[in-house]
Amino acid sequence: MSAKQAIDLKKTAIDWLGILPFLLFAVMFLIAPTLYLVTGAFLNPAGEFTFDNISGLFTDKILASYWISIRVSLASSLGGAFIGFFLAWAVVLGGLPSWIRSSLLTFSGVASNFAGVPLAFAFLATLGRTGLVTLLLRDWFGINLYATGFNLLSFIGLTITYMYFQIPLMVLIITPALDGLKKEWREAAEILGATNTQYWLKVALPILFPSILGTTLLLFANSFGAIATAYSLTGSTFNIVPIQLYAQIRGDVLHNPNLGYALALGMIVITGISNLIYIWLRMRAERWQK
Amino acid sequence: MSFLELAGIQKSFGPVQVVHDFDMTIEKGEFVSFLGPSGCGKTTVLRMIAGFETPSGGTIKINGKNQESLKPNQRNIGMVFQAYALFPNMTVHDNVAFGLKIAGMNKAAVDARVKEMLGLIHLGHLADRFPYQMSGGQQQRVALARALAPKPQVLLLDEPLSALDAKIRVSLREEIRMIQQQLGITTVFVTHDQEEALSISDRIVVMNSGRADQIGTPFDIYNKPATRFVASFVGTLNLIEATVVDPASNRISIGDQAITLREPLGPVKAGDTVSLALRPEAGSIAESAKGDTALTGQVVSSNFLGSVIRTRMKVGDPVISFDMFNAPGLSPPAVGDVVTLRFTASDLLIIRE
Amino acid sequence: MSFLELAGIQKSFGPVQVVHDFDMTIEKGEFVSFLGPSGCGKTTVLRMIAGFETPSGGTIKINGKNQESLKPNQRNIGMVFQAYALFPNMTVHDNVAFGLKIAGMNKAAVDARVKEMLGLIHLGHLADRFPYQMSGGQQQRVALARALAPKPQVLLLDEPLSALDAKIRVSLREEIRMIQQQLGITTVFVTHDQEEALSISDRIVVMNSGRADQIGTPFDIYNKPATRFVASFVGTLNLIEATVVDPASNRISIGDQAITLREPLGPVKAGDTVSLALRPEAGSIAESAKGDTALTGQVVSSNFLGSVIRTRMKVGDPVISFDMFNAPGLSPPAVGDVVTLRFTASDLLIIRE
Amino acid sequence: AAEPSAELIAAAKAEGTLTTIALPHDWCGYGGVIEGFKAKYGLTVNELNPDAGSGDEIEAIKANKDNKGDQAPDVIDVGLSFGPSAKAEKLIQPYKVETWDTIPDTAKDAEGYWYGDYYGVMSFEVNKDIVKESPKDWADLLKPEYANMVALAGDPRTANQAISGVFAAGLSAAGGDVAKAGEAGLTFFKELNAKGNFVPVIGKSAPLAQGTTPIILRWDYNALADRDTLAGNPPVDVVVPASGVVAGVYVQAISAYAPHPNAAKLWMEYLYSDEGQLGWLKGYCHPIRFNDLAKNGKIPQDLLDKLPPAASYEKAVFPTLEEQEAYKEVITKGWDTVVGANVQ
Amino acid sequence: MKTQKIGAWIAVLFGASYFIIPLIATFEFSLRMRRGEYSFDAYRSVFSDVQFRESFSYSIVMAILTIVFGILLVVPTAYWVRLRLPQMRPFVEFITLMPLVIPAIVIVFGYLRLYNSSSFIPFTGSARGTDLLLMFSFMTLSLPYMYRSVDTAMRTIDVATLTEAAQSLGASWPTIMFKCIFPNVMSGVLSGAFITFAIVIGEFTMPSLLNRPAFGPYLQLIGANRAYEPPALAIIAFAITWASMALLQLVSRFSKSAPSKP
Ligand SMILES: Nc1ncnc2c1ncn2[C@@H]1O[C@H](COP(=O)(O)OP(=O)(O)OP(=O)(O)O)[C@@H](O)[C@H]1O
Ligand SMILES: Nc1ncnc2c1ncn2[C@@H]1O[C@H](COP(=O)(O)OP(=O)(O)OP(=O)(O)O)[C@@H](O)[C@H]1O
Ligand SMILES: NCCCCNCCCN
Ligand SMILES: [Mg+2]
Ligand SMILES: [Mg+2]
Repeated sequence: MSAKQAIDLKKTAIDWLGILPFLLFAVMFLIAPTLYLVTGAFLNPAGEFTFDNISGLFTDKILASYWISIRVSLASSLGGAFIGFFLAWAVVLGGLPSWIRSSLLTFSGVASNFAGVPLAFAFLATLGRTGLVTLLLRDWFGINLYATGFNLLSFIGLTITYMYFQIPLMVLIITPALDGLKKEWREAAEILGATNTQYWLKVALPILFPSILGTTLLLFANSFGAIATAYSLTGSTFNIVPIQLYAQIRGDVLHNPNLGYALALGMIVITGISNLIYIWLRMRAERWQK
Repeated sequence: MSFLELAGIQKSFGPVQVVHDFDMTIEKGEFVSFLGPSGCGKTTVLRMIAGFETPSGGTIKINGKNQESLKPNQRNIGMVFQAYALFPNMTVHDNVAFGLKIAGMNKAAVDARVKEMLGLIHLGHLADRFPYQMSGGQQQRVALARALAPKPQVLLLDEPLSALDAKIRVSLREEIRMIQQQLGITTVFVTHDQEEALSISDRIVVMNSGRADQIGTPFDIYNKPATRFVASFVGTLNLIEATVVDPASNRISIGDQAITLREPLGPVKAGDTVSLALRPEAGSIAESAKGDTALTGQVVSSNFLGSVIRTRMKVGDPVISFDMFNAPGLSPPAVGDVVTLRFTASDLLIIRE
Repeated sequence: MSFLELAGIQKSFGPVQVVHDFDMTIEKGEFVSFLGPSGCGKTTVLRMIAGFETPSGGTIKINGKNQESLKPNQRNIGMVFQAYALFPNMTVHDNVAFGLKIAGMNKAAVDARVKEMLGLIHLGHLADRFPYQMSGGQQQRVALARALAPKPQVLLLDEPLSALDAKIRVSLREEIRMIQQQLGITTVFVTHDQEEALSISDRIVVMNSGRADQIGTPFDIYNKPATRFVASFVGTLNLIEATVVDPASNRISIGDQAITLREPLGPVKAGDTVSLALRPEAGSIAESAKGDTALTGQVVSSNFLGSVIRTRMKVGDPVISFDMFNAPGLSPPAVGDVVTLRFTASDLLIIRE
Repeated sequence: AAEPSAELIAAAKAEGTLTTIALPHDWCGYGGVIEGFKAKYGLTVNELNPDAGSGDEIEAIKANKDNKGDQAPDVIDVGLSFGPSAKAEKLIQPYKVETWDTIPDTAKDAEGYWYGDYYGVMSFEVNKDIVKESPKDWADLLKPEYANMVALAGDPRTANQAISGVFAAGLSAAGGDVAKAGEAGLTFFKELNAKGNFVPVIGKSAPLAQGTTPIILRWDYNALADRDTLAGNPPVDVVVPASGVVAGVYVQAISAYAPHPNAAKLWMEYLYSDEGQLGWLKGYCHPIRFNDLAKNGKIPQDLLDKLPPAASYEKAVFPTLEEQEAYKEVITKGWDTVVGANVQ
Repeated sequence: MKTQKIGAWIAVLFGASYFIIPLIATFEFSLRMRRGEYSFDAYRSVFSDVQFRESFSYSIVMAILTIVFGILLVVPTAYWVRLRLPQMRPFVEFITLMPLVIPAIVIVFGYLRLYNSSSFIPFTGSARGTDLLLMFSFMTLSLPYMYRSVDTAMRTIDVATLTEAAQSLGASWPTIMFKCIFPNVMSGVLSGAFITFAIVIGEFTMPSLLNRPAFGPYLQLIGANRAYEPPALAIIAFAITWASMALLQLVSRFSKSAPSKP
């Protein structure tokens, strides 16, 4: 090995040394602890190897709960992404006073992690059957919200509630991307005859697509793993995976932690797949980037 | 009636007025440059023509039609930006096709026109590249093709060359001028590079703090600057303070050397100071000072610029630069040499203000 | 022993070799420019000197000391980048003080030196500004002061002017040269602007595809280009294909007009083609073609560039450009005119390759 | 009753700390019980997650097998069925308290691995501001006047308390036939849900007061404690239904990996002493030695007066472990198709 | 232009009502502790609870520590990945996504098995050690947000050139990191810090299973057993978190090191 090669090698080693702390951290506090889960998914309560837990996932009930989870996560991530995008658009490009932007951003920091019991209660107190808005609608406008088929304790209700933290998360993450849209792109499109809509459809949205996609994935994972809110809100009825999982790990009744681990493994796999889809979509969408 | 008319244009941003009473008419097919230092309002005027800014006063007419109520996307104007502003998500082809598709042209016609445009800028072979895969000069040519594709009435270019390398700047500006003449398109070109403006324009507007100081052909702007600002901004200039010796005979002295001017000095008396301008390229070195239009001085520095050698000599207090063409056989004046610069009396302009 | 020695420098990125066998020595206090087109390896060589890239072969010595084992922060080299690279979070003062504080200088000494440096670049009054509050030219001057403050052994500048406006570019390059001479600091300057390189360098290295095509003074580079590449890259050049008429008497013909060259033609025979180079500024227009070193042709275009008027005339097939100084009284040749260009026979260089 | 041995006390004091888990202070008077234990023996009590469920308690033992830190529980208090399963998994260790003999045989592991600690009956906790006429029996809950009102205290797929609620409703509907009660419970809730009376929110204090869940099916001791806490805002009625009275038994055990085994044993001694038993009773729980204490006249009259009428308890059904397994199976498997399925 | 502004206002007003009305409803209920009239009794009750004060200050201290160490971990990593290992970005991004989907309870059980009192690294052997472990767990939970916001901020500066400029002036790695990179990604660091702060204040599972007296478990406990205090607590936590962020932003605005760009 020549001296030059040695220098190159040393350089490579130093390159890797730079993210060693991170890798070490990830292994110690994220990956290694999770390995228990992965192995646990293949063990029975007596500690023997088995595929029972994995095959246990493929029962109607559990498949149904994955399906509901995916739907809720999709709905709340798409809804959150959509509305969050509009809000971010409003404060970045809408020509509003700058204090609105900074208030919204700090607010989003708090609200993006407002979850669990307090959030569930807030929505019960707002849109529940005796909630503030429900009663106001009834007393002031004579509208019986629940007669319209609305129910907070339902798919739509849960989605609305989840969006309370999904929207702010979208706002926080997509704002910098919107900041990155160049004024010249809009003007170039406009002077070429494009209307506002054409500009957004043909230029701005395609450019933002990778960021929007990435954030939506984050939102998806965010609600896919969320439990506390759903549990507090519709604990006894809503069959999402994290609730199933907690039931197996924590429940007074069901209690089969190994099946719980298999459920968690399934969640990681689904997130992994959605990540792969994301990477694939992003590669397609980013052909025009370095 | 001119093709593009700007009459009494005003523009204020909040309390600050950045364009004052700007009048100008541009004929069909003319190439006009706005030349001026940074912040003088060039971009602002251009953007008002494009419709991105609303004038605070005055009217803009294209082909006789008042543009006031028209949005940018209704004006049929082509525009090229300093930072190219190509759509990064589209190939070269799609960028050029953008305006055509918007106009509802059918696919075959679009493809034909794009091909024609890319031929015009010699980039037919790169139609499938994305902007990031091309050099700045190439990107700017695509931006030009994109602006020209929908056959706009007017082409606006806002410092299209200033992000480019020296060599590419020169070749691209020639290309732009050629294409403009070929298509006969009315063009407004913004720059702060005087050589650029001089070399490609039919007429130049020299702007200073939101006002048009002078409007004229490159030759007039260079040789008959209307104001001190124009004189000093356009080209390199010796500004020399001279002392009036005899107003009647137009005689002045520069560092004790007396010279008789062609132009009358105006209402001055002996001993007054007048400002004179002399272009470095105006004179040439002579063996001796024959006649009165010559100055003798000592060489302070001599700078090889390639085709030109710029020498600075001290004539009393004033330091005067002059240029001579480089020639392989020629040895440039050395520092300390005493040389005589001869020129025509009419080369010395009196700057009045 | 030279101050900065590059011997047999090689650099490959993966399989691609971008610098080949680069040799050069730079004396203490010398100002050397690397001139060449984009991608030719100028930055790469500079970065190897600075220690940001490791050469794949060859040695770099500064003041006799091999730099191989030294990291960038141990080399005591000053560097100025194209994009200024000021620390956005620090004021002008703090930017300039950065290297001094790192060197462990005490506060009083730091302040004194920063003051001195800001004086040098005439920005003493802006010490408390942040970079974003200043123009590009000002920022680049701060970057220069920052690089110079720790008294580096060598100053490296990578296209420090290319992001700036035409006018500022010229004034700042003169300032850089003045400061460099004042401090006597050994300097390597990268540019692709030939006028820039010619005007401020002691010596120029013209690079082409990772190789040094020619190393020499600006005068030599311009007037005695070693290769066709150097000749065409540096300055504007007419490249003319001529037909050998009589090798013995060095007689050739350009578009049917015969000319006798000074230089021997070498091993050619009548009817062969030779390439000749002629600078546009070499000739001048004459009333008639006296003697044999003149060419007559028809004017194709005439372009006013300010101080210079560039005319292109057709001499048979070849088109030849020539420059004349502008003068207010002078009317440039009109298209269609027939003119005669006279020059010295030695102005015509034979390009051999 | 007999006192713990001096050696045990000394050994426990040497350990200094007892780690408990899942003991909410207003659950069965645990707040007072813990205070009493601390006062009597001077040990520190380290309370882990008071809000945990039985499964959490078991998992906490497993997760902390090698951990002697503050995270490892010494003792657990879990639903009846967890006793035998924890024993099978070797997560608990045997110990017989001094009062062992006075604990009914039906409520203890013969080897002393676990033994029942207290019980209560399933009741209706009613917000009187919203519900003018309290329901008296399970069948009443189906009346239209209780639309959007009835909630369980947990998820019947996971929470013992909630599953007992379903079972109790079924027991009433099945006329007391334990074997059919599971199915009947599901049917009952299907109807409750179809009528729009069922609110699928976990019932607890805040939604009760706020009005989302004005009727909660809970252990009577929880309902009573909550009534006291709310102190009339809103007024709360606790009703033991006329039929389908189901008792739920929790069991106490010592972790096999207890970092403080002696403190744990001392804790057991305290709980099963007269003082400890009365502590639970103060929290409206019937301690497992209730009959023994009553027989010996050890229960102060004012405590007895606060309890729901003894008559309600006479009808109480104590499902056996086997019965529990059976109805749990039916209810947990069937719940989604009965109620969960239409909430989507 | 005009319609756009109207649209923006509509979006913001809609967003504001969606976000604020549930808080108002919560607030309204928290005022009903005294029968028949509105009062701040619930707040009085909360503030007079020692456990509230203790758990809240514990969580605030933990939040600050988590932010500091999180920054120390994430900023250099994001920097290095951009500078030297761009090909590693998808990998690092995936890792930072994991905490969103791996249930906290799974992670914390893993901790208890790996770092228990009889393991090689007995974090749980002492209270301080457990605090440390808890802090690492918070860092894990905030990783997805912290990494993204810092990485986004880094995109806006020319990391490579600034680094080389500093190096040529003799700067060592720590100097480059702390003097030249950090101050220039402050905006991203701040928004990451905000989210981290909110996460730490609200997190229940980790501190509960590691048995540390944090605010999350306290909130959960009160929520289970009280009617009026939980909404009061929610409002208080929301307000304090928001106020802390505003404070943080104010502090950073007035510190000379991070000028706001025009
Ligand atoms: N939107 C705006 N709001 C406020 N002031 C503005 C705005 N746009 C431009 N200005 C100011 O108007 C003046 C003219 O700006 P303009 O961009 O037209 O100058 P310019 O001649 O194009 O300069 P440059 O050569 O730097 O591009 C400047 O002082 C600028 O600061
Ligand atoms: N890190 C790298 N990896 C691979 N190739 C590189 C790298 N850096 C430079 N190159 C290649 O090496 C060649 C020389 O690059 P260099 O930057 O030295 O050119 P340059 O002369 O400075 O050009 P310019 O005038 O555009 O700055 C180019 O072809 C470039 O693409
Ligand atoms: N140890 C008491 C029984 C465990 C059940 N706790 C339920 C808490 C309510 N979430
Ligand atoms: Mg401009
Ligand atoms: Mg370069």
